[in-house]
This record gives sequence, structure tokens and C-alpha cells, in this order.
Amino acid sequence: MIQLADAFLAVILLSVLLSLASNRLKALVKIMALQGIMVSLIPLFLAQHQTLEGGALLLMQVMILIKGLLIPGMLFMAVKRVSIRREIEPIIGYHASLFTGLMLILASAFITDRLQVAMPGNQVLLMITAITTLSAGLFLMMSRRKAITQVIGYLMMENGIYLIGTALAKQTHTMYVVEFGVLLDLLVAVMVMGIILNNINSAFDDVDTGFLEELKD
Amino acid sequence: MLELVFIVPILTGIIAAFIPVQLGRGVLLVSAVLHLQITLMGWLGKISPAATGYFNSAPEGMLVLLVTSFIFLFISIYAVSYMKETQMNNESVFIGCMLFFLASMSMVALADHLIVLWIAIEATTLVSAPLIFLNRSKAALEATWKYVLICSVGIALALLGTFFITLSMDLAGVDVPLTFSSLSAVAAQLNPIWLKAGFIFIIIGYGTKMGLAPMHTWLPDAHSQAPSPASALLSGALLNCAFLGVYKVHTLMYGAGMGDYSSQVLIAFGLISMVVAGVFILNQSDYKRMLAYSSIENMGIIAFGIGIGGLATYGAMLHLVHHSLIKSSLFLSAGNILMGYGTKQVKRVGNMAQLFPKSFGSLFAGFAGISGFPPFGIFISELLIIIGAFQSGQYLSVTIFIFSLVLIFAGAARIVMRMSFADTDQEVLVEEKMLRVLPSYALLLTSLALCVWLPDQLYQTILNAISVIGGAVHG
Amino acid sequence: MESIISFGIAMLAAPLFPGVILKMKAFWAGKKGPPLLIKYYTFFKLLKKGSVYSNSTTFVFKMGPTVSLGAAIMALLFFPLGGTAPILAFEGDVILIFYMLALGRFFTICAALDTASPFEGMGAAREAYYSTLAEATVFVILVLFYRLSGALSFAEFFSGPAPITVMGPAGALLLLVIVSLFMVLLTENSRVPVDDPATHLELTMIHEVMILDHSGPDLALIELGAFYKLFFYAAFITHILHPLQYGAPWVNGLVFYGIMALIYAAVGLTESIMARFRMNLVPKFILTSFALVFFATILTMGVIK
Amino acid sequence: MDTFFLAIGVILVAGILPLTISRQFNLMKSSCLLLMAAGCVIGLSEVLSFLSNSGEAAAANWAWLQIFTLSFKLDTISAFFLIPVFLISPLALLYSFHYLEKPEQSTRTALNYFCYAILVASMALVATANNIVTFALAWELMSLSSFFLVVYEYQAKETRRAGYLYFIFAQGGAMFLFAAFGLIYSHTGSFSFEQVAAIPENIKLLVFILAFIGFGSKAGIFPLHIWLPHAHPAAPSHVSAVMSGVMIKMGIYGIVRIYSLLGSVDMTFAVIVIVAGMITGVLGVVYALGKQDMKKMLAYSSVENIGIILMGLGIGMVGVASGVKTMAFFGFAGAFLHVFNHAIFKSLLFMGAGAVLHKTGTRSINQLGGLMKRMPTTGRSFLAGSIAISGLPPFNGFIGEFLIYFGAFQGLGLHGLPFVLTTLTIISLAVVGGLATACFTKAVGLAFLGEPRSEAAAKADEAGFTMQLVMVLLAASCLLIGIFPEPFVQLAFNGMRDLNLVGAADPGLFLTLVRNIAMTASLFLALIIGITLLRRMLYVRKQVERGPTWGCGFTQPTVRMQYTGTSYAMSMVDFYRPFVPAKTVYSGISKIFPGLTTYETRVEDLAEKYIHRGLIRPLVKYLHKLRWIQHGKIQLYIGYIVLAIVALLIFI
Repeated sequence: MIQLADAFLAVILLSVLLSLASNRLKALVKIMALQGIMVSLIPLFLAQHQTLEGGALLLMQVMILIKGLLIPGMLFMAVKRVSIRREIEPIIGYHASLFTGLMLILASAFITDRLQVAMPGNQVLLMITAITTLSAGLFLMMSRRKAITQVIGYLMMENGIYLIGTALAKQTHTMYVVEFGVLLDLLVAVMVMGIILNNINSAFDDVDTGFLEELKD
Repeated sequence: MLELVFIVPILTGIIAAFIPVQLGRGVLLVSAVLHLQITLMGWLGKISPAATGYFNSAPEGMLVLLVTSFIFLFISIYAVSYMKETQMNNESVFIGCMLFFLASMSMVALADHLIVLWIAIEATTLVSAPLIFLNRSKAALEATWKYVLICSVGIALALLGTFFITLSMDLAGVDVPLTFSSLSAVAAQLNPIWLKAGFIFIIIGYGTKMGLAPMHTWLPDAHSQAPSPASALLSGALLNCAFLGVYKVHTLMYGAGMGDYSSQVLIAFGLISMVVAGVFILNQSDYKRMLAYSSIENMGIIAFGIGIGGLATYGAMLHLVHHSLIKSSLFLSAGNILMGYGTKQVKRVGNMAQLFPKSFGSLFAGFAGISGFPPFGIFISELLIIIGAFQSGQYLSVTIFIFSLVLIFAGAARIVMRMSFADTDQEVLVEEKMLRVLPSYALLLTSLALCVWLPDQLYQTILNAISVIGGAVHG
Repeated sequence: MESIISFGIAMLAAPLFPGVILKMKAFWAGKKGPPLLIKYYTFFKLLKKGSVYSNSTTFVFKMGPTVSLGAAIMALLFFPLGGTAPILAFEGDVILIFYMLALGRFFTICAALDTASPFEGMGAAREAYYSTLAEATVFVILVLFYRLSGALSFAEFFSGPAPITVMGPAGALLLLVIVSLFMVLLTENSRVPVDDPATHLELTMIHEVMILDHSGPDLALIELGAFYKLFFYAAFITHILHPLQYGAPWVNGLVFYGIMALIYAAVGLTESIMARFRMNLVPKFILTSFALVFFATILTMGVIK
Repeated sequence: MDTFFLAIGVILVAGILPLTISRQFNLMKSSCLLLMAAGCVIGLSEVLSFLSNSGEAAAANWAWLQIFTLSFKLDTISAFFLIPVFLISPLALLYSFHYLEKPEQSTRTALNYFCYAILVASMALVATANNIVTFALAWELMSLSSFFLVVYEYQAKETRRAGYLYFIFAQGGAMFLFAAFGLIYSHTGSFSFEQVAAIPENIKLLVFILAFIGFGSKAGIFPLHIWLPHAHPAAPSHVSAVMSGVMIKMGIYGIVRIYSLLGSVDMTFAVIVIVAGMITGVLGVVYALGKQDMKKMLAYSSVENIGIILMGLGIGMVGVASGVKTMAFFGFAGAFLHVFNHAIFKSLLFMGAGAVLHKTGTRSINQLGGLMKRMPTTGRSFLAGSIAISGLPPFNGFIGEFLIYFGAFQGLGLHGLPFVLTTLTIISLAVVGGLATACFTKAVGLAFLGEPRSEAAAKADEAGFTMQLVMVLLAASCLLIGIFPEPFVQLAFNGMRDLNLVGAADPGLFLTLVRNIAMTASLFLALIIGITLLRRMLYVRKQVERGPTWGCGFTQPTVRMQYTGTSYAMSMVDFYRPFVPAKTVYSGISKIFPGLTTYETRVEDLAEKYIHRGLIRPLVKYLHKLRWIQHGKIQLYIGYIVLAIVALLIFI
């Protein structure tokens, strides 16, 4: 079981790296769908989550549905509608991004190593993956020009946070609220962002954030 | 059932979406009155939260709730007239979102559970986004985008911080409900490292929402682009709600014996916010942005005051109340000016003293108030904070604090004087309607009245709120 | 009674001494010069005349002579002339006296400006300028005298048990004072090298140009005031030079007027051997006097404990 | 104390009433005036009776906002500083009756009166405030209301600028005060003024410096004076009269109060005050000399007089510090009396300048002239005020200066630093006195005497009745105090009773001195009258003619050839060159037949120049560079958040 979990985590890490290197938006959305499903499944393989209750299972299914289908589907539609395929000239290039991704993994490993003492259980890889995903999401938001990519970055960040949450927290009474919170957040936030994206597209004929730099001092 | 304070606006908000706009305006007003009534009943102790695991009536929350409810009433009066005159085309969205906004903020004020608080704050972002986007202009779009994205990132980090706090519980083997009220009782047992980490992420997260520099970047855009009643609400109420989140975690830190650390962080953020606000208020060309930066400044002052501790905490809490009253009044005045002159540019507005006397009065009085002149309350709160800072021996901080106050005053005075007295070739487009002028005066008068006579209950509540972090008043 | 007589004599004798100056100058120029009593003659001649007033002037113009004369008389009232006790004296009178003289100057200047004449304005500006500097010198002298005598009154400076004099213990310092006071005398009374009362070019005058429009008895009063002022300063120097404590008042008086004559002669000598300074050198001249007394005052910090 | 609050109440009513009846213009003005006069008379009688009885200080306390007390105390120091407040305020208001005479601006006039009443009331409260919060409250109210009074004529750009500058200095100064108060509180743990003396010595010095800067920015101590020459000319003249005559004295009051509260006998305090006083006095008067704008000149002259007052206080402090009682006593008494005297003649002069401005429309001395004939009352009063402010006997200005001189001379017996300080003070006083004479001969001689230099000046006529009345009253009191100084000196004497450090000195010496001066002054007057009579006699049956001024051979003199203020003052200003930068604009002569050429010399304020050039401009420049952070790029905004986290995590 543990090995399977590690495999899943490896896939997630890979998806992170892929997303950093990808310049095609459709592919990016697909990667995100995959990542979402993987992330949702992780709790199944964790030691402290062995005894899954009915409620948790249900929640997990909803999660897979939203993270794997609903949101990617929406993003996919958005990509189609704005009829752009590529991210143009990211602020930080793809190779550099990839390199940064690797660095992030290293950094995450370092941080995890430092945190070892204070952590429950022994999920080193999970922690590394989580921090990497989180920071890569932030990185994506900071380094890309298209608004849609930034939403994807946000999603990735949320995935990371969810992973950290599952990694760190015990399956206690609080957990449902946590997962519910994440879901609610994702759903509504991304929907709102989707609406805005749509508006940005119709207002500027593009979703390039270069158009969104008018308000300044 | 104090939960009614957010249930009622949700219901009326839904209703407003389905009925004709004329009725919707009535619904807005009725809900505002109803909300204030429920709040007051809560204050009088007639009703208290039912879902005690999730909500409670903590003093600081009740304070924020009262302020929110109070200014909402006046803002809604203003909004009714505003809607009529601006011929807003999506009025039902506006009314609905205003009510939802009120609901989410009330929920923040009552929230006791960490996650509920987080959800409520996230909800404020989402329901206020349409308010900012109401004008549907490109600039509004940009502001909304920045608002939603930056705040979402911030709040996601706050969620992470919340996780860390639960982790600190788990590691310490403490098994209590995840509520502030129960946590603060056992704060000393929590794992300090993870509590600290939690605090960092939460202050960054909620601090983003509160407008602390350097996470404030969305604020001037959003506050200047939103229609004025919404800006008033954003500045006067929402920032307080975010502050509530920061404050509650600070109390935990204090309880855990790490108050020094969190105080230092709050002081640092406070001062950075003030300096940044000062930088941008100097030579600001857009008066709504000026007000927005002034909100950043005042949030900085509050954070600073809380961080200083002692007498300054009382000052900070008073500052919160008075800032809400005065700043929302100022935003309402700004709305009138925008309608009258049709521009947000400072250099095109002028001679208000003659052309726009009523708004001039409220603008200038508000400016005097926000700059700390008596008879408005900020005079007292700033004095207390300065005195408190000296008492705690933070000489360097208080120097920066005073320096930025003067800097901001210099910048704001220039703008306000230019608008009030300088010549203009601009014609006044809209007359000053009583209904739009009175609310800003009423809010100012309230600040003034609270400076003459502070109800004992309010005083006691503030004392209860600050006693948790060792704040007290002597003499 | 003694005081009043002494004062009366001074009042009458004051116009005599400027004649000494003229004689001295004539002597050095190898001329015969005007008679010694020339100033009396001109004074009475002026009194007999009428006056022409400028259309521009107001009552201030007429107050100029009155107040300046009054101030000069006040100064003499407080001065222990020839070793006799002054008619009036109290602690602090020196300050009052010098401010009285300033009041006289105030009105002289205003009277000059009242004529709307550019030349008189010029003179007024110079008068105002130089007197601000001279005033500083005078007050440093007072500081020094206070250090020496612990008093603030002419009477106590010169007629007490330990009068201030070059013969006294701090004589060396007082030499500096005498020099500087002499310079102040030249400045305040518009003598060469600061000012030349005998020149023909209005542009280069100070005091004379200010009173161009005064005529008749008004001019006479101004002249009288000027004699008294000069007399006052000369008497000041005289007392420092020599303590008049011979017991018998008439001996005192004789010595006093003898030394006075010498001082006037010195003024005449100065006027004979020096030319008038360029205007921009005058401030330096006055500052020199200031520096001298200031130096003396600093020295007292060491000398007198 | 009740009577005092009654007075404040009446004054406030006087302010509020005009707002309600602003339509009836004259009714509004006269009712406000009557009420103000009533309030002030009540207040004045209370204060004077308090001063003349040797009663205990009266106090009143109210609880305010749960944690504060509004605490007031009327001791002799407050009482003394209240005299100018209650004396000048109604007079200036009376003056404004004919000064503000545009019925179409009735609302604005009403607002002006409202702010005026608030200002008067808040000044009275400042002088009686007895704890930190009360003081700060009254102080800020005073700043705010006076700001509104300054921007009364806001249409003029200059006025707006002046108001802005004043506002900044008022608030900045208040912040220093708050800091001083904070420091006090941090050591006493109480808002009250009572325990201030208990704080440690080194902290006392810091408190004093902070408070000195705070109060100094209100009083106009160099280089914190730069708002003064802008704000006073900009304000309507009755307001400048009160601001210059009374309000800036509240800064002096603050310094005296904090000194008395601290109760420290450290020489350092004295050094600070005296050095500030000397610089302020000398530079103030030199700038006054260099300014051709009449009200600006008066404003700088206020700076100068603040310098004189500070020198007096400083002499007093040296006396206290070195234990020379007479010196302390005379220093403080002189400063106190000068506060009172300056209130009288400075408001008189501002009113005179206001009357001139009102009738000619110009404040520039170079445009005036010959007004003594056209505005005889104003001219004569202004002359009296000028003599008084130059500190010349037999007017009141001399009395205060004399006491300061006398105090300073007492200190000459000391050794070391005190000796140097007192010597320098005496020299400064002498220089200031001389220059003040030069400055005010310029004002009188060029604006009121000679021939008019412009059309407007030639057409001027006498000011309105109330304006004349007030000026004559004030001018008469200048002379009166000069000739009968005893009761007024007694007043200053009583005012110092609660200045605990001084203690009771020998009143005998004091009174003899004052009587001597009074006697001399009367004698002098008699002498002048005598000479005048003599002069009359000499002119009996003499031929007296009128004719043109002797032009020294110039056949066609014009009025433009008269000496101007600039030419009069320039050589003197030149003497102080490095401290008084003068800027000359000269177009030069380039052609054989020169066309229109201009030559203009302006005196710049050193403090203004360098504060602007050395502080404000670089500060704004560097802060402006920081504006980059709000560049609109959302990617970097998120970066800031990340940066903040990283920074905090590093410091964990």
C-alpha cells in the first residue's frame, strides 16, 4: 500500500514538473485534472487514514468529481472559448521554470528534513510533494502572463495545501470541516475566477494580464 | 439564535434577487434595520449564538459586529439614493451582494471555530467581488481580478496556517474543539513551533485581506473601483473582519507565551503599512485611492497598537471603531464628489467649499477626524497608542509611527485642501441630495458623540476584548 | 544743588566745544578758523529765522528735533558731570539712557523719511544701520562695566568709592574701552572718518543729509541736541580717563572741562589727519570697536574673579 | 473656576449664535461681538481677581470617556497668560466689525466668527488644562480652529499654501507634544501633570526638548517659524492680530508650563532656551527688515519678539540653575511682561496693517507712502505701536525688555557658561533692539510718511470707526503701560507666583526700579512737552512757509525716487548675508539705448530654503522612488506575499 502511495506522489511531482514545462494550455488543464484526481486519492493510502468512514469516502468521491472533472472541464471550456493554445512568452522561460521546479523539490526536501522532528507519522515524500506543489503553484502564478494559467497555479497551490493538510492532520473530528472548506473554496473561488476570466476575455479579447496593469501609482 | 445576524441577510439577499428593484431597495433598508436590531439584542444579552461549537459572542467579535451593522445601516440609506441617481443597471445583483456581504461579515464577527472563521472570510471575498465589478469597466475588471486572486492566495495561506494550528494541537496531544474559545484555554500547551508557523501563515493570509503592507497591493485598486457604498463597506467593515482573524490568533500566541513574537510581527507590519501608505498618499492623484491608502494606514495603526500592548490596545480598539465610522463617511462623501464632478482626479476637483458645500463639510470634517483632530475619536486613539508605545519603550517604532503620521497628514491635507479650496473649471453635474449627504454626517456625528460619551457597555466590551492580551487602562 | 549747577553749566557749555574741534582743524590746516563761539552765533541766528516746511511732511517731521533734543538732555540728566552726583540716578539707568537716545534716533530717522527726499532716505538708512552696530558695542561696554563695578548706573560707575578708571586695577582693559568708545563717539555723532559734516556732496553724508529740510529754530534744536549728545559721549570718555575725586567741586569741574577740551581736540585731530571712509568700510570700523570691548570683556573672565 | 467656565460658555455661545442668524448680517456681527465681550469681561474679571488675591489655585475635574479626566486648573501662570486672551480677543472682534463688511459673505463671516470663538475658548482651555489629555485636546482644537481662520480667504493661492504650511506645522508640532506626553506618561503612569517632577533627570531633558520643539513650532522659534510669515499675512487682519498677539504665546505658555512642571534646575534647559531665543530674535528681526510685505514683516517681528521672550525665560532659567534669585526673577518677569505687551502692540500693528490693506489693497511697503495724512488715526496708532515694539521708552515695550536686561546683568557676576550666555544675551538684545528700530522706522517712515508711491495709496482714506476705535485704545494702552507700569509689572509679578522654582524675590527692588522708570518716563514726556512749548514760542511771529522738499539740485524729483523699503534695508540685511540669503534679479543693460530694465532684491528665509531643499525635496524624491512597488503587475504582487512569508519564516 505504502509503495502505491509513493507512486501516486511521484506522479503528482511529475505533474508539477510537467505543468511547469508545458506551454500548451489544453495539456496544462489535462495535467491538472490528473493531479487533482491523484491528490484526492492520496488519503486512501495514508496510515492514519486507514479506517475510512462512509462520510469521508463520500467526500472523497465528491472531491474527485470536482477536482478531476468539474474544474478542469470548466477550464477546458474557458481555454476553448478564448481560443488560445499557448502561453506566450512567460516571464520566466520554460527551461528555467523546469529548473526552478527541481530546485523547489530540493528546497522542499530540505525543509521537510528540517521539520522532521516536529512531524507526526513518517511521510517524508508526501511532505516534499506537498510543499513542492504549493510552491510550484505560487511560482506558476508569479511567472506566467495568462490569467488562465494563474488560475491553474492557484489550483495547484490549493492541491498542495490539501496535501499538507492530509499529511499533517490526524483523522479527527475536525477533518471533515477542513475538506469541506477546501472544496468550497476551490469551487466558488474558481467559479468566480472563471466568470472574471470570461469577462476579461470579452473586454480585452485576450486573457493576458499585460492588459491588467493599468491600475497603479 | 444570534446566528440570525447572518441568516437574515442571506434570506433577504436571496429574496431581493427575485423581486423588482424598487422593492429590493426597501428590502435592503429593512434588512439593515433588522440586522442592527438583532445585533443590539445580542449586545443586550437577549440572544446568544445557538451553535456554540462554531459561533460565540466574543467581545471583539461583538464590537466588530456592532460597527459593521451600524455603518451598514447608513450605507444602505445612502445606497438607496445612490442607486436611484446613478441608474445602476444591475441593481438586484448589487442589493443581493450587499446583503450577502453583510451576512458573511457578520459570520466572521461571530465565528469561533477556526475553519468557520476561515470560510466566512473567504466568503466575504467572493461575495464582494461582484460589488467591485459592478461598473463593468475595464478598470473595475482589473481591480476585481487582482482582488480575487491575491485575496484567494492569501486566504489559502491562512488555511494552511489553520492546519498548522490543528497540527500544534495534535502534536501536543491536546484534544479540544478547534475553536478559539477552547484553544485559548489550553494555548500554553500547544506545540510552540507549529503554533508560530500557524500564526505566520494566518497573519500573512488574513493580513492580505486586512490590507497590511506588503500584501496590501489589491486594496487601493479594489477600493477605488468599487461603487462608493461598496467601498465604504469594504473599508469600514471588511478590513475590521480580517483584523479580527489576525487578532484572534494573536490572542492564542499571547496565551501560549509567544506574545512578544507576534507583537513584534504586528508592529513591523503596522509600521510598514503606514510608511507605504504615506509614500502613496503623498502626491496621490486619485482621491478614492488616497482614501484607500489611508485605510491601509489605519489598519497599520491598529496592528501597531495591538502589537504595542497595554494602553495602546485600548487605543487600537477605539481606533477600529472610529476609523470605521469616519472612513465609511469619507467614502460616502467621495461618492458624492464623484457624482458631482464626474472624476476621481484630484486636480480636476476644486472649490468644493463653494460649489459643493455639504460634501465639503463632510469631507473636511472626515479628513480632520481621520488625521486625529478632536472632536473626533481618532485623536484619542492615536494619543493613546503613542503614549502606549512610549510606555513599552518602543522608541524607534514610535518615531517611525509619528513620522508616517505626519507624512500622511501632509499628503492628505494637500489633496483635501486642493479639492476644497482650489479653483476648478469643472462643472458640478449632480446636486447634493440630502439623502446622500446625511449618512456621512451621521457617521461623523457618531464618532463625535462617542468622543463625548462612550457607553459603558462599549467600554466594558473593549476592555474584555483586550484583557486577553494583557491590554488594560490605568489612570 | 551742586548737581543742578553742574548740569546747568554743561547745558550752557556744550556748544562751546564743537568750536574747539573747528579750531583744531583750522590749526592743522594752517588756517585761522572760525571763532571759538561760532556755534553760539549760528544757534542764535537760526533761532531768529522762520522755517520752510516741505509739502510732504507731517507732524512727525516737527517731532524729530524735539524728541532728539529731549533724549539728549535726558542723557545728561543722568550723568555725573564733573564728578558731581547726577540729578537723577537709579540702578539700571544706563539701559534707559541708551534706549532714550535710540528713541531720539527713531524720530530723527522718521522725520528724514517724512520729507520723501531720496537723499534723506539714504541718510536715514545709513544712520539706522550704523547705530545698530554701535549699540552692540555700547552694551558690551556696559557688560564690562557691570563686571567691574557691579552696578548699572552712571552715578555708581564714576562717582562711587571705586570709580571705573584707567588708573584703577583694570586699567589695561579700560584702555581698550576708551579706544572703542571714542570710535563709538565718532560714529554716533557723525564725525570723520564715519561721516563728514562739512562735505558738499549729499550722497556721502549721513547725519547732515537727514536734516536737510529742517530750517530755522527746528534746525537750532537739532544742533543743540547734537551738541549735547557729543558732550555726553565725551564726558563718558573723560570719566574713564580720569577719576574726578578731588573733593572740591570746582577743581573737579576744571579738570573735567580740561579733559573734555582735550577729547574734542582729539576729535578735531582725527578729522584733520583722516579722510572719510568709504561707506562699506564703516561697518568694519564699528565692528573693530565692538571687537575691542568684547575682547576686554572676555579678558575679565580671567582677570576678575 | 465656575466663573471661568461661564466665560467659556458665553464665548462658545457667541460663536454658535452667528451660525443661526447669519442672514441678518449686522445683527449677527453685533450680537457675536456683545456676547464675546461679555464672556471675555467675565473671564478677565475672574482672572484678574484671582491674580490680585493670593488664593490657592482653583481646579475642576470631570470624568471623561471612562478612563480620562478633563482636568482644569487655574493657577497664576495660566491666569497671567489668560489676560491677553480675554483682552485682545474681543478687541480684535470689534475691529472685524468694519473689517468684514461684505454682507454677501454672511455665511462665511458667521463661520469665521464660529471658528474665532472656538479659538478663543480653546486658548483659554489650553492655558488651564491640567493633564495630558485635556491639554492635547485643547491644543488640537486651537490648531484646527485657527487653521480655518487662516484659510478664510481661500480663493488666493497664497492663502491656501499658507494654510497648508500652517496645518503641517501645527500637526507636526502636536506630534512632538504627544511624544513628550508619552514619555511623561511612561514614567509617571498617569495622565496627570502633578507627578511630572518625579521622572528621572535625563528623561526630563528629553521631555523638555520634545516639548520645546512642539511648542516652538507654534510659537515660531527659528527654524520652526516658517509657517508664521505665510499664515499671518494670509489670515484676515483681526485673525492675524489674535494669532500673532495671543495664539503664538500659547507656545510660550507651554514652554513655561513644562519647565515649571519638570521642576528641574538643570543648566541645559537654560542653554537650549537662550540659544534658541538669540537665534530666533536676531534672525527674526533681520528677516523682518528684509521683507517688504507689511504683514510678513510683522510676522517676522513676532518671531523676533518670541526670541526676546525666550531670552527672558532663558535668563530666568540661568538664574534658577545658578541660584541667582534676582536674575531668575527679573528674567521671568521680563518675559511675562513682554508676552503681555507684545500681545497689545503686535495686535495693534496687525490691525494697522490690516486697515492699510483694507483701504489700499496692498501690503507692500514699496507701494505705500504718505498715509499719515490720509489715515491719520491709523497712522498715529501705528507710530505708537512701532515705538512700543522697538522697545523704546516711554512705551510699554521698553519695560519688558528692561527687566530682561536687568535680569541678564545680574548674571554677569557668574563664571563660565552662564556668564557667556548672559553676555551673549545682552548683545543679542542690543542688536535686536537696534534692528527693530531700523525695521519699524522703515515701516512707519516708508508706509505712512513721505509721498504715496502708488495710486491706491494716494486714494486711501481713513478706516472704519470700530477699527479706529480699537487701534486708538491699544495705542493708548501702549503709552499708558509705559508711563504707569507698576500695576502691570505687579501683574506679571503675581503671574509668576506659581512658578515654583523662582520663589519670592525682593519685591522692593523691583518696585523701586519700576517706579524709577515710570518717573523717568513721565519726566521725559514732560520734557518733550516743554520743548514743544518752547518750540511754539520760538515760532511765534515767525514766517512759516510751505514748499516742495529740497531736491539737492534735482529739478524734477518724482515720488518713485524715494527710498524704498528694499533700498532702506538692504545694506543692513547684507551685513547678515550668510544667514540671510538675498536673491537679486537684475535684467542688466545690453543695448546702447536701454529699454525696460528690472532690478529686484528678495530676501529668502534660510530655514525655509534649507528645510525645503535639504529635507522636504530629497525626502519626497526618495519616497517617490518607492512608489514603484505599486506597479500593477499581479505576478509581483503575489511575489510580495511569498517574500513576506519567507522573511517571517527566516525569523521564526
